[in-house]
Amino acid sequence: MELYTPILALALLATGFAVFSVIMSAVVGPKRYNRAKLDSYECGIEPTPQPVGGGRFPVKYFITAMLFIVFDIEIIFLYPWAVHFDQMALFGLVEMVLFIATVFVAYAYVWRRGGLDWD
Amino acid sequence: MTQYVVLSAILFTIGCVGVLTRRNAIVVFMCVELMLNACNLAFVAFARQHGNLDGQITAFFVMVVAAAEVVIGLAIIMTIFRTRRSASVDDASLLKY
Amino acid sequence: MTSLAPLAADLPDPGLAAFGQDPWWVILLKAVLIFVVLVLLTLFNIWFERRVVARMQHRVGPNVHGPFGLLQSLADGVKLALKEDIIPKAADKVVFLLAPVIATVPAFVTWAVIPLGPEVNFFGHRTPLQLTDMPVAVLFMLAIASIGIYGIVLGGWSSGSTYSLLGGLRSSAQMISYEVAMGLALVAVFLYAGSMSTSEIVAAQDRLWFGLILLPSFVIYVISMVGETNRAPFDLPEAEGELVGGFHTEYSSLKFALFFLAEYINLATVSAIATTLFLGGWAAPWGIENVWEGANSGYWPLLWFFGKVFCFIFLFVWLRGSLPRMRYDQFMALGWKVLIPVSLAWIVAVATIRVISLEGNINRTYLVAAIAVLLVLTVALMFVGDKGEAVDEDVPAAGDEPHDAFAGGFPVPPMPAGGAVRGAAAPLTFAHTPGGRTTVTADAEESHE
Amino acid sequence: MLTVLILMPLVGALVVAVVPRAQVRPVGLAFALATLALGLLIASRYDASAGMQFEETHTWIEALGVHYALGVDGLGLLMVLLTVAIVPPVLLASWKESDAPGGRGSRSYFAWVLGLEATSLAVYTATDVLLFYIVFEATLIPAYFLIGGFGREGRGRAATKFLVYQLAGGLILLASVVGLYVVSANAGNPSFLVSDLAALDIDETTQRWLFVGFFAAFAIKAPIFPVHTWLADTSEKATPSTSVLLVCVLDKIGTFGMLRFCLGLLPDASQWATPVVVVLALISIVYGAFIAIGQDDILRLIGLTSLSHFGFIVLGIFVFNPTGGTGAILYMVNHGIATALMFLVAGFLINRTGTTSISAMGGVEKHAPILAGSFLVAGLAACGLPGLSPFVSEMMVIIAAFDHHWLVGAVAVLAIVLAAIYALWTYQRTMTGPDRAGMLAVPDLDRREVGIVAPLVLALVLFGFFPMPLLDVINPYVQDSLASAGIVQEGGLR
Amino acid sequence: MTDFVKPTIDYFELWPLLVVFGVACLGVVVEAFLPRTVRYTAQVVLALAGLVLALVGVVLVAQDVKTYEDGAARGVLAVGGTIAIDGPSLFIWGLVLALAIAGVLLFAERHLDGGVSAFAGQAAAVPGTDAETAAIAANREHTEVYPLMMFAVFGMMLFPAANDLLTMFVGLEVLSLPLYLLSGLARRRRLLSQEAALKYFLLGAFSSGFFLYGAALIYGYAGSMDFAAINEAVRNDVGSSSLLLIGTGLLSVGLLFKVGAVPFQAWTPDVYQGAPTPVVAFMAAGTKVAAFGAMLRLFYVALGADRWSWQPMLWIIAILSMFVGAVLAITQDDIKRLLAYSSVAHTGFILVGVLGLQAAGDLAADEITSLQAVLFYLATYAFATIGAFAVVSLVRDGGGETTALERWAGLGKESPVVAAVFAFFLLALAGIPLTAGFVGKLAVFSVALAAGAWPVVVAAIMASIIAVFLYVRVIKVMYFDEPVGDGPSVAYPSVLTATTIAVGAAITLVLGILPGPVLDLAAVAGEFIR
Repeated sequence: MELYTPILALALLATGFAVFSVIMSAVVGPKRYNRAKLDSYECGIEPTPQPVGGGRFPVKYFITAMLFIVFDIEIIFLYPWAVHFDQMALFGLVEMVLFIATVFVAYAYVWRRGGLDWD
Repeated sequence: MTQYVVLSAILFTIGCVGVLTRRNAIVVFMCVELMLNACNLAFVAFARQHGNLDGQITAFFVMVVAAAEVVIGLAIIMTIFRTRRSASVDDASLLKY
Repeated sequence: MTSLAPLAADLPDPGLAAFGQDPWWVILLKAVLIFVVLVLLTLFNIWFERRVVARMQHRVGPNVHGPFGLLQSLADGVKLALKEDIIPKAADKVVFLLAPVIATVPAFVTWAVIPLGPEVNFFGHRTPLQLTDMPVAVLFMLAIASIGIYGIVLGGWSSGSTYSLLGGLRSSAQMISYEVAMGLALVAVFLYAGSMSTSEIVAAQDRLWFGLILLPSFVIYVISMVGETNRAPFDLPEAEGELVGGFHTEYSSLKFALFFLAEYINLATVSAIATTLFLGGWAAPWGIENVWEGANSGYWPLLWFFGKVFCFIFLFVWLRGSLPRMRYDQFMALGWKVLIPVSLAWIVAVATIRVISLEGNINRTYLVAAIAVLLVLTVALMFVGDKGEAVDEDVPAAGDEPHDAFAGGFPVPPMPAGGAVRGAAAPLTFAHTPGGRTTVTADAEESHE
Repeated sequence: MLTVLILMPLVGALVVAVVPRAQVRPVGLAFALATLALGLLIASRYDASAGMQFEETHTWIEALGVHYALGVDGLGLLMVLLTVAIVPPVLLASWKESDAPGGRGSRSYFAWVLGLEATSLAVYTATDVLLFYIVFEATLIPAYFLIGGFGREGRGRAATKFLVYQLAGGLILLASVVGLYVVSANAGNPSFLVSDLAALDIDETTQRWLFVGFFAAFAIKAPIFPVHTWLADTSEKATPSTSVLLVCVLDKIGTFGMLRFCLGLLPDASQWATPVVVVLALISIVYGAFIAIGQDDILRLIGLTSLSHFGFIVLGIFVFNPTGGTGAILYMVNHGIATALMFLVAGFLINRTGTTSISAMGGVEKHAPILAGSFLVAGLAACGLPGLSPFVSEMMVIIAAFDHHWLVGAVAVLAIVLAAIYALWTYQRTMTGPDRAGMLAVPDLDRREVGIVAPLVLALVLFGFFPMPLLDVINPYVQDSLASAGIVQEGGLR
Repeated sequence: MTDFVKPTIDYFELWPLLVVFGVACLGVVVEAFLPRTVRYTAQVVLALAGLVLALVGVVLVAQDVKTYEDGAARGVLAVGGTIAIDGPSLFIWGLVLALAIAGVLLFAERHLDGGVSAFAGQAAAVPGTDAETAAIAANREHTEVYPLMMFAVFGMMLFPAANDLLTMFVGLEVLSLPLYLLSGLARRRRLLSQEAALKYFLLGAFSSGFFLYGAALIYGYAGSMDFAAINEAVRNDVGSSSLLLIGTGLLSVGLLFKVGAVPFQAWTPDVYQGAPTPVVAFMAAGTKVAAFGAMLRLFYVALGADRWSWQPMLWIIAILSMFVGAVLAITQDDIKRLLAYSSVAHTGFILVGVLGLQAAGDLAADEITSLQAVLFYLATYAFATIGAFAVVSLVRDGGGETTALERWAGLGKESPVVAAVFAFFLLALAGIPLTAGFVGKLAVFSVALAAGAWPVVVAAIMASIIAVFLYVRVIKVMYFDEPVGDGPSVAYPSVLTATTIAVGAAITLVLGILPGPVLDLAAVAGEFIR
């Protein structure tokens, strides 16, 4: 646990600073009310009314997020494997090649089906 | 260690209650993920208690599974959402519940 | 199960004996120092960037405030603090306020595990020049860095503005895409270092820098670190022509400054990680140690460390000064279609080499099998690459849809004749401008359905 | 031998299903007659004093100790004979398409009847409990299609009711069968063979539970009050020929099972349950006769009289003396013949009048004396007139009932009075009196119909005066079974 | 730092598993690289070849397995003890593979809908939009269903063979996830199908959360995920028994959900009704087999010593499942929902068999064991179910497949053969003698009675009686009710569906008349490796 307390210290410091800044900007800055100023920016035209969060957005982002998750998971397994690779040697290599090949199959599928194309 | 287990139990219960009471499919789904993460916490805590690493390894696998679930779950929810423009579980009620 | 157990890092790691021994005041002092250094570094970096870019563009750059205009950044900061703090009425207030904090804190925290130097005498206390270290330090860095992405997404989401939302989404998509490549690039390092602790990785490079023996990894890392930090030529989320200011369009005053700060700290962070993992960290470049015994002791390593970091920062500035911005699809294609497969293949290659060097007399059948699989993989890779374009052949046959699985998911602008152009293949086609491609906006979709 | 006996009608059913339409009926009848011949052959070779005969045993499912085991003893033989004898008249009676209103033609009817014959024969000859159970259930499938496919409006519902009752009974039976198996397994020799099971020493509680299961199942089958309700509906909606098969062949499985399994395997529990069973039997006797009197539907009426008769049979079985046992078995045969006659004649009557309502009939006697005469014979047989065969068996049961307890006997006698009322009153209402509207042109029985009725009437009279051949077969069986049940006795009625 | 011990993998014994997985991956590659026109053929051939190869592998492995150490079981512990390849595993593998072959045949059926399969042309296209019209016009179809199914098969094989909780969990998910997707891919009535997928997914994920937490608690109790170690811990009564108890309960929730036992049956009717019929056919049969395999292993191997605490729970659940399933089935007017509730009831019956666990010493020499009975029941149930659903896919009216019960009236006249076959399957499900269902019921009742669970058996008998009514009702509708409107029509299937139905019926019949060989096989399969 001792290894982690310093991180807590730094995190507290940073949080304090950030929160302080956010509050300061509200306190220090001038306040001149202007209705147009509070509208969201749309190059000067009347902004289209939208729900918070902007409503819906392209499916593409979901797909990217999902692909990311899949590969991130792969990385989860690669790290411990890499760290202890020297002990496993050949066995580790063979097994991991099988693993990577499996992931690669999915990857090839996604690629070919246009999952990696952004348009 | 007990605190961790208790915490995981609380998280698990929150997730569980969330699944049962919420009506938005995505929220329900997030509650399920919360349950899985509560499990992870329990696994890691028990791993520490027993001094072996089985629990930690399990946590890895659980993450994988959770990720796969996310991918499939979001795909299903999105399809429904696009068809019906709503993610409420109640709206999806062609089938008798 | 039990036999798999050694796969995970064993606790506690004997290599980390030096850590976790500090009294509270040392910890506090080190933390404050890191904090201060980072803030100063940011101020310096902003100035540095402006000056260097100015030179490249045959301008002078800031030169009024302080010597060489060094205080320009500070002045900017103070000015920002005095600006009006605007919260758009369409915003989700709580998240809107929280987002800059979420973006900033991880940026600082990452530095906790970066080794700045060896053990030194720190006000009479013997301690490493590093806040802390742990067996999974690199993983920790990656994890914390990912939290920063939340800040950006939430900032964009909560602003209630189309530009912000799309900017936020874009930057998060970009960051996570390149995070994969980055993560894969690191695997080779762990393979050689046998540890994920930063200090041990530095120690493992005492003979040879990983940047040299693992050159492909290094290159991939450098490319993806640029993408990860949203910097030119990958600064698409802030592409003024398309998205105004990206996710922070609606932010003003110090909240904007916090995002700015986070971005520049991240710049320094990825440089520091690159230094640590590939360029021997705080160790002096080889040759110097032979000439000068004390180069790697005391506070001198700070010099080498920051020297290397500044090399990277210069690289960043250089890139910004010389390269045009990439188109979004090209950029994503680079990440997903080039960096990732190359990293995977490289990992397998490194592992194979490692096995061969470990087991001098290796069982031949296994080796042959492994190489065969490897070959198949490579061939498959080339096959995929070749056929990437071939998907287009499907298009006319498939009817009026550009490609099968995903395109039907949402309305897209009409395609130019001859089908979609994909991949990095045709950069000079101006048939459709980058601006035209990004009209896939929320309201556009709404009107289509 | 027995396998051939079972296969004969089964093959017949299959053949009937494929031969050209014109040949369906002759071929079906030929198979039925061949089966009859085979049955008579077996009877002629049967040695009345030798217990189980014509045995065949093959291992079937080794893991469960199930055997394909057949054999006949006195009881089985009589039932086999009854079955093979009744099927040809039934087929003859269904010769015309119009005999099966709403049906899909002779082909399926003949096929199902032969199928039912085959499975019933298997039931009467099975000596493995599980095999018994399987064919017991198998009889339901042809029966279901016979009821549901042919007959009057509402037959589908009746068929479903029938099937559900029967399957419910079957499943209860299954529980007991499995229970027996488990007992045998606990004793170290998991088996379903009756001979193995009879040798078991089952403790009292288990015996009682198993008995309850067996008895409930067979009571539904027989049927006995209060699980008789399917019988009235079924006999009302089905064609008379189907009802003959149901009541005269199929339902005998219930009483057959009581004899073979309740008494044969669980004698102690049977004695333990006697009071309850006797009361139920008496209720059935009186209640069946009583509500029969009030019926307007002639088929329903006949169905309900059977309830009364089954009460007699069960009473005979459970009073535990040789006279009662013999009487009960004899009753099974006689009731089969008499009721078959009654149903068939009623069927002919319905065909002619186009109604089943008693109140819509009348004055048939004048136009169709043979029909009326045979109906009278059947009716008198039902109320036990001396000289007709049911009299013998009914007397034996009543004597045994008086032996058991005077009150039981008295109630049984009461039933005879009631039977006389319903038989004669029905006759009076349908056959005598003035013509009803539309009753003018009732033609008499034609030659085919006389050919069906005559043997049955003959059998009634013959066995009424000369029951010895039957008793010769029955007595050794009753002696054996009561002896093995450990009931002290003083010699049977000879 | 502990030394790394290389685990034994036993590739030969894993062969069937690897083949299925390899074929699934190959299927994905086919999807990626072959042109659209040949994908269908390639996928079907590949899947069938892979399954047959795996089945051959199972047979070869089965002939080769040796006695494990000196116990009663035969087999090996592969992959460092995480996968137990013993007799029951092999039996279930064979069964699952046979079902999968039937499943592929049903999936591949294109004859019924006029040249297209039962799956959506493009699942991503919103129903009623141009995208969908275009997809229909282009005759698209998702050939991904085959790899998905193969992954599900892989999960179904891994699940019952898992010898530790983690592997079991992974198997559970690998089996479930593709099925969630497959459920949402119906070509017709997409909304219903998608909704089914959503419900299945949400509830499935929910229950797997329970399973996992249960696994965590058991791990906390025993300090190991390994079944043998858990058994050891239970035997020696280490740790807090409340952890064990709650853990067992939560694990059961997960498993009982998968088999669709009351009170976790809510998903069954919805999913069965909404999902494409071929998927339902495969899933209803396969999932149940796999999940019961896993349940048996978990309860017998890991928690066998603690059976006094889980048996009462299973008693209640078995009784509830049988009754709720049977009673609710009666109230249904949709044939698929009806079959769904009937499957709930069957879950109860199989649980009756699971309850028949006895210590080895209590059994007579050649008495049937609980394991044997359950395995046999699973085989009979699986083939009857897959056949019944295959028949359901044949019956049509103007709007495609019709599942409303009243629309089935008059089927006996329209197509006597189809009606007869369906009636036969129903009778098998009802457990009428001379069908496989009867022998199955007989077997499970025998073992439960032998183990002294007579109240459950009595309840089971009562539930069977209710269930009989239910099946007879359908038969009555088919044969004796007057058709509504034009009445149903029967689409003539290609050889694929016809084969499945014929094989299903044949197996149901043969197992009803001559169950000996399969019962013996289940007996030879012997015991779990403990």
